[in-house]
Amino acid sequence: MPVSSQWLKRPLLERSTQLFLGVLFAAMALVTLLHVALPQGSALHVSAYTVTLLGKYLCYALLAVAVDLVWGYLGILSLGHGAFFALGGYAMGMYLMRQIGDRGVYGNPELPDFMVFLNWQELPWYWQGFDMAWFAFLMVLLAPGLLALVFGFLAFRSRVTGVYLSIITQALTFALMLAFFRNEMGFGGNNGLTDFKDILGFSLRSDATRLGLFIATGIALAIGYVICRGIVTSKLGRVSIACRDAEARTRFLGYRVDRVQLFVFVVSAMLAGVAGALYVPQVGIINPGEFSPLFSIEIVVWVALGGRATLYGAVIGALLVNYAKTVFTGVMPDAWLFALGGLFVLVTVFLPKGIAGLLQRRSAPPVSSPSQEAAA
Amino acid sequence: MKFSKHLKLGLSALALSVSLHSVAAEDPIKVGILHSLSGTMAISESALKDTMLMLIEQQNAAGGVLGRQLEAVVVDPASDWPLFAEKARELLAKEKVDVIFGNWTSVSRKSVLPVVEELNGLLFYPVQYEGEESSENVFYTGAAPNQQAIPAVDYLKNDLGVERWVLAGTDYVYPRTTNKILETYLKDQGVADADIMINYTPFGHSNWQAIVAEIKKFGSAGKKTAVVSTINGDANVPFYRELGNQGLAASDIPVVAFSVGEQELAGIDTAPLVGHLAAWNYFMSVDNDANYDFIDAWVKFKGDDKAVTNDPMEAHYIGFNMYIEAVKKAGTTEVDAVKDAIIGVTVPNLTGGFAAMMPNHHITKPVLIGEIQDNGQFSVVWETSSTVAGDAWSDFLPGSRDLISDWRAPLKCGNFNVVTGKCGGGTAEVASK
Amino acid sequence: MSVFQQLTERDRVFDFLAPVQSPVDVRHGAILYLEDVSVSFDGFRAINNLNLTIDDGELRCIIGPNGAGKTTMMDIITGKTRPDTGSVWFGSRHNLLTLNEPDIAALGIGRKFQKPTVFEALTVFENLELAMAADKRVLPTLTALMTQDIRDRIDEVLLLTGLQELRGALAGILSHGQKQWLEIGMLLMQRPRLLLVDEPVAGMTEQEMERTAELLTGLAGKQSVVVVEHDMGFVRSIARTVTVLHQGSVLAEGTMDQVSANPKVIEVYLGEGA
Amino acid sequence: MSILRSLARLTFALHLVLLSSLAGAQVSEQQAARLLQGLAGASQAEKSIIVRELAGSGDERARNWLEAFSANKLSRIKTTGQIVIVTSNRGRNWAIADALTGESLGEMSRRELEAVQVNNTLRGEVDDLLSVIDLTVANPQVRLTAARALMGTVNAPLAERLNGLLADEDNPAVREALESALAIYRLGQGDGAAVAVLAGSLNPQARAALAGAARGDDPQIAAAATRALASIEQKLTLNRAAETLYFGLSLGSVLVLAAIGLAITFGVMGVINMAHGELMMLGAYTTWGMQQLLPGQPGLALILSIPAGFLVAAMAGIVIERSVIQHLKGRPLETLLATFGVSLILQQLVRTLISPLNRSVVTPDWMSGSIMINEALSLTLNRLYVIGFALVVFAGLMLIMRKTRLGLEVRAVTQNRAMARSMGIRATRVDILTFGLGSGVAGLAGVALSQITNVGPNLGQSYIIDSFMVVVFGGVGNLWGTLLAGLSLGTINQMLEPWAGAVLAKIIVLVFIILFIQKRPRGLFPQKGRAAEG
Repeated sequence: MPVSSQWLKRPLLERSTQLFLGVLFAAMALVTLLHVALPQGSALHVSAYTVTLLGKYLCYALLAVAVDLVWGYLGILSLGHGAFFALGGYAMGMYLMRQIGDRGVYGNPELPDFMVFLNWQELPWYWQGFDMAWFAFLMVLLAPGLLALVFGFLAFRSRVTGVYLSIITQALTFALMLAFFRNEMGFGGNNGLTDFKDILGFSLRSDATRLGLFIATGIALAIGYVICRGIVTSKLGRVSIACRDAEARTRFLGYRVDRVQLFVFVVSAMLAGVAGALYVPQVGIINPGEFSPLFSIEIVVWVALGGRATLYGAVIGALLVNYAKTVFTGVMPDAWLFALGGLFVLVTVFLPKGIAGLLQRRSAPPVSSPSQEAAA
Repeated sequence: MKFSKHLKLGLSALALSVSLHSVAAEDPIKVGILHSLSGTMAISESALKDTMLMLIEQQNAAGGVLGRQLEAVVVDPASDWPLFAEKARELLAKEKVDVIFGNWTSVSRKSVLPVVEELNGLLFYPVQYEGEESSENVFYTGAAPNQQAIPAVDYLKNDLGVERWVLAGTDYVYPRTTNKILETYLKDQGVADADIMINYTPFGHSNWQAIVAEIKKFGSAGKKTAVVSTINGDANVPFYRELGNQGLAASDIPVVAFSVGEQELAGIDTAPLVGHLAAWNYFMSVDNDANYDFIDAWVKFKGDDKAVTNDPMEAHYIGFNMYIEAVKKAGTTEVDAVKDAIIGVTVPNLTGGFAAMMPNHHITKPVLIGEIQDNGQFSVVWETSSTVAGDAWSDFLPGSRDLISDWRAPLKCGNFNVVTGKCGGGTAEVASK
Repeated sequence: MSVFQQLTERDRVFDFLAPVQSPVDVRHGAILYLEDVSVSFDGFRAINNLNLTIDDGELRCIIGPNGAGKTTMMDIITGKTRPDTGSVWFGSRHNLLTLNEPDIAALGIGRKFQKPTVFEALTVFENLELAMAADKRVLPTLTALMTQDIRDRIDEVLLLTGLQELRGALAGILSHGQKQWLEIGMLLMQRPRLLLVDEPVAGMTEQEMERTAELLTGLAGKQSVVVVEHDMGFVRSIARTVTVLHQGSVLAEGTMDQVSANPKVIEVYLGEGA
Repeated sequence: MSILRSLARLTFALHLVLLSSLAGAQVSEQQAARLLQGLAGASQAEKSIIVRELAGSGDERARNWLEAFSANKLSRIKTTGQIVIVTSNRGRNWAIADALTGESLGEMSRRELEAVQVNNTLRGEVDDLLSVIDLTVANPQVRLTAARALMGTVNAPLAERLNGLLADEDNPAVREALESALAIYRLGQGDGAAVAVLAGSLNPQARAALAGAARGDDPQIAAAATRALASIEQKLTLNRAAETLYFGLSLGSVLVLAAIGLAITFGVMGVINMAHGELMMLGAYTTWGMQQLLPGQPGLALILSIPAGFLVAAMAGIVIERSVIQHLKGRPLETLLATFGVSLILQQLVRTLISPLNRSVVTPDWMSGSIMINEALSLTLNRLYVIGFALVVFAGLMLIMRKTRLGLEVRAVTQNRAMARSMGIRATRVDILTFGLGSGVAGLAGVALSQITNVGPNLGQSYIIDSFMVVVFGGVGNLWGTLLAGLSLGTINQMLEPWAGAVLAKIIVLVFIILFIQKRPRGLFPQKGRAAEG
């Protein structure tokens, strides 16, 4: 049957989305203006440093939206989304590495520096093609997508849900972290990929490129938000919620729960990948640290703080927590972990609906645990 | 005051950037300190932060430099590699610091490198590392492989008559590179493949039984065997414990470590380590008045009688003094002037000798081999007759054999390829393929 | 069942009562066979050589003390539990043991749970929408549109279940009885060939019960209905044939009067029960 | 090169040893002083002569001097040149005593002292000398170790002396050791008969000697040696298999210890406690604390910290349960997040209150070293104790769960909370106790871990994922499953490690578990039936 795109147009017609996009674009415009129009000295000038910082926050926001899609609406608490984020990042990183060409310290046009001094003879097969932007950008979607597809297929088919799923997603990202730390993997081991020169021909050192990346990230966030919103406002979104709250019941209505979960999971993974891809050129490095379980679980708390199953809540959460992190690590380093830890506890115990819950009266759908209802 | 500055910093991050910096002549010289104060690396790095604060305090007490006081700007990259780049940018772009002392791990340096080069800053890097780098904006006051690994191996070969080698390391780039270099070096010396065993373990590896058993087996082939350990931090305690328990005494199979210093020993039961070796360019136990004075000052500064000093701290001591000298010489803190002035600057180190800044931005260091003692100190058993100049590009790696670094005019190149005569590496090894 | 077919049926009044075009082969009169079905959990035999046949269009009541295996039987029919032995056939073509829940549901077996389970985070309207017979694959679901005739059909069911006032309310806030009705409504939206109804009137008022009875009897004939119920009054009011389960197998079968006269039944069931 | 030189000296020196010890002569004070002074200034070569003179002097203080020398405790006062023995080298001022008279000279700053340099080569020579002396003492155990120590270091003059000792040696073990020590020497001299003595010996030195002979130029000897080696190799492979199994079990037992507490809180209560690792950490820190309270008695401290660790962790666990978990009943995922927050707080707490640095926990003597099954296979003691400990803890838990009222109530509450309540079981009380129990066991695990790995703020993190894997793999709510899972995973890991390497082995095991969960979502021993479905 013809795939109508109505589901994508739908969110554009609802006020909440319009409001979100409005605020987002207004903020981006303001930053751009303050950065470009005002002179260095001026009190209101936004430095390139700040622009990049905000760009990073926006990447995290997109990542948070992706997590909220599966956790909030599908009830799948993924503690491994950092893995998809990182895979997207590595795909981009590999492209940027190839762009360095013979400007590396060894001037080897083929091999990245870390391969040269660990005397690799030629480029491993899985590095082929990453010199082409289109291929790399495709991989940004496919690498996380495929992992999510295979993993999800196995997991959902055999009805691994609730805490079991959370735990094995954590194991997944942990295993990947160990794997990427290995230098034989050919991804630069602990040092990861870094010292990027330029992207699509634009030097990563020019403020213009930075601004461009910031804007690109903002747009990606907007698109990602609309896609997610489109899904959750479609009938599929309602089915997802049905799966979340009463998986078995949904099956008896004739829905292939595993397929639904798989579809949404893969979409979410791809969004995470995109976030990672935009993150890397802005922070200038990708290394296995991004796979660490701690990071993945931190993402979840952004969402929890912002408010599950609202999408915009995820964005708020991501921005707030990361801004707090920037401030805290500056002001009182030791306090940061206390603050973060406290946040986990307080939010889950006293603020189950997060900030969004405070904002809106007719709040997000009550969240009940899938694992309980798994086969009610 | 400090708080409000940081608060401002934080606010500025919230899109409303407020940058109120107009550097006047009499402003203090700003020294950025980029060491993790939280997270996994805080253990090692926070001590370096304090070292810098102490040195700055002393310098100011001595009237500063060029009649200007020094002001420390401390940030916390929280052991998070991308955050290092971000904080470095903050220091250079926002705080407008004149120089940065910082970083411990290679990956953090790699992540900072592009930022420092882009914003033309100065970075002093105090930790022994794998080499293979020479940036115009970075000064490497820690040991390059030829200032630590290779002399250590020479000592084992010549003085202990070691013929069989175990290269054990944590699986990251420093051990990988060091072992690659040592492997080539040993083979050049006519060591057979069969007499070299290489083993890598993950970070914080705690279950050493199988590997130690392997080493034991490898060591019972009738030739004197030694372990060259590039095992990192936490993994060491269980490693040495297992050695002890499986009855491998230092007299049978000595272990020479490149990452175990006084700081690490402070945290462990030294009993199983006694007699094993470590190679550094400085030991707290070095019998020398400059060193004793430094230790006294440090103990006083920390207000802790048990406070220990270690090699990277000496590196900062040297680096800081070199910077001061260079500023005096240049008569300004202007980066390019200092960069030119500092090459050739010579300052005393803490082991009774002198350290000179080489054109490749590495320094000259003596190499010391110490034996671990039950009090967590090292007793020096061997040292190089003269100081060794750091070699940015190892002669034992095919990729870098032909590279040299010289930041003086006219060459001004960090990776000049002597074969192709091109700066920027050239493509010698590609041609050779 | 595609959107197109739904359009062709717009003229029908009460089209939820219309027989469903389903591939089920009922030429031999029976729509559901269970033969020698047994299943045990950790040694406890929940179902023990159960033989049961439901005729097409029949309304069958199943009674039995707790632990007689009523719910387990439903689990087996709907594919949630796999029996250790025996065979289960839907019509004479479909072996249910080879199918999973969604497929079985798609074949036209609808189930109402003992504990009413509706999607509490969704509105009554949305609950019915999800239940409606439609193409339930992922992409079609994603791109599905809310058309007027879908609204009409949902309204019909709302009317019938007396929930039209609550159409916009979250199902979570409904009373127990209302949830029961909503779930029945969802069954109707599914238009199954065979309805398995587990304790439909628990927590209902008298008149709600009557309306349920009315509805179920109305369904019978066009669709087959299997009702599991404790409330003897209710069973008596609707039952034509009653099956008594005991310890996982059929103890007696017949009209309510025959059954309640049966000494064995009196002993094991009525004897202990009322 | 230098080896040969020192060997030559050894010969010469040992003559001194023989003569003097036969004469049993005493050295005059001046002579001793002269030797010690000489030692301070000397080059390595000269040092090795002097230590032999000291050893040869037969002076009863000689042993003391030599030991101080090889322990790096022999020092010279820069100003006076007086030779002293450092009795305590902690801190910045060291306590010293005169080397000759042994009288204490109080404390002295390190600036004033110049250590008499020693290194492994000298230390080796000193040890040999001491062993030779030891060969004459009464205690056969000492003689045995001495004899073993001499394997591979024997040379002509020492050989004569050993032959002499061998003649009047009655202890069979010591005899055997001496014989093979001599055989190694003779084989080195090209005596083919020695092969027969060494054949079948598992001693590494003996094997080394045979290997040497096999490479040698005399064909018969080479052939004989090769045969001997082959037979030894066969024995070895068996031993190695046993060894791997042992390693597997010991790793497994660690996993079991780490996971068993989780099996209770997660399996029985369905509570995901991400702070489990930090509870272990608390246990480990308790051990450290105990050792601080009882300096000098690490053994006693360790024993005491078993109950202490349990209590501390249990208390902490109960606090967590009351303050956080009870508010999240039936919301396992939220529990997961909250407890993760708790784990972060606990870590940082330790960093701020105690130190970000690792703490050093001393291993008591009776736990260090290993018991020798044969010369090729020896079981490390600390691991052996851990295995035993794990089994005891497991048995204990089994008893509690099966035999006690609490166990009964716990199982009741697990199966049907409401029903249990209505039967008058105070469910909340059961929750508290269960969680306390699980946490306490985590504390016990921590105590054990303190003997194996670092005691530091990160201790918990490195085990939490593994423990969850074990519980899930074994089947939630099934203690036997946990035991089996832990041991088998440990063994698999150790079997993979030799050919896959540590990193890959860990990855493979993780992936294996992930796939396994797909196949059997409820682990090795799933709970069946409707109850489990719910």
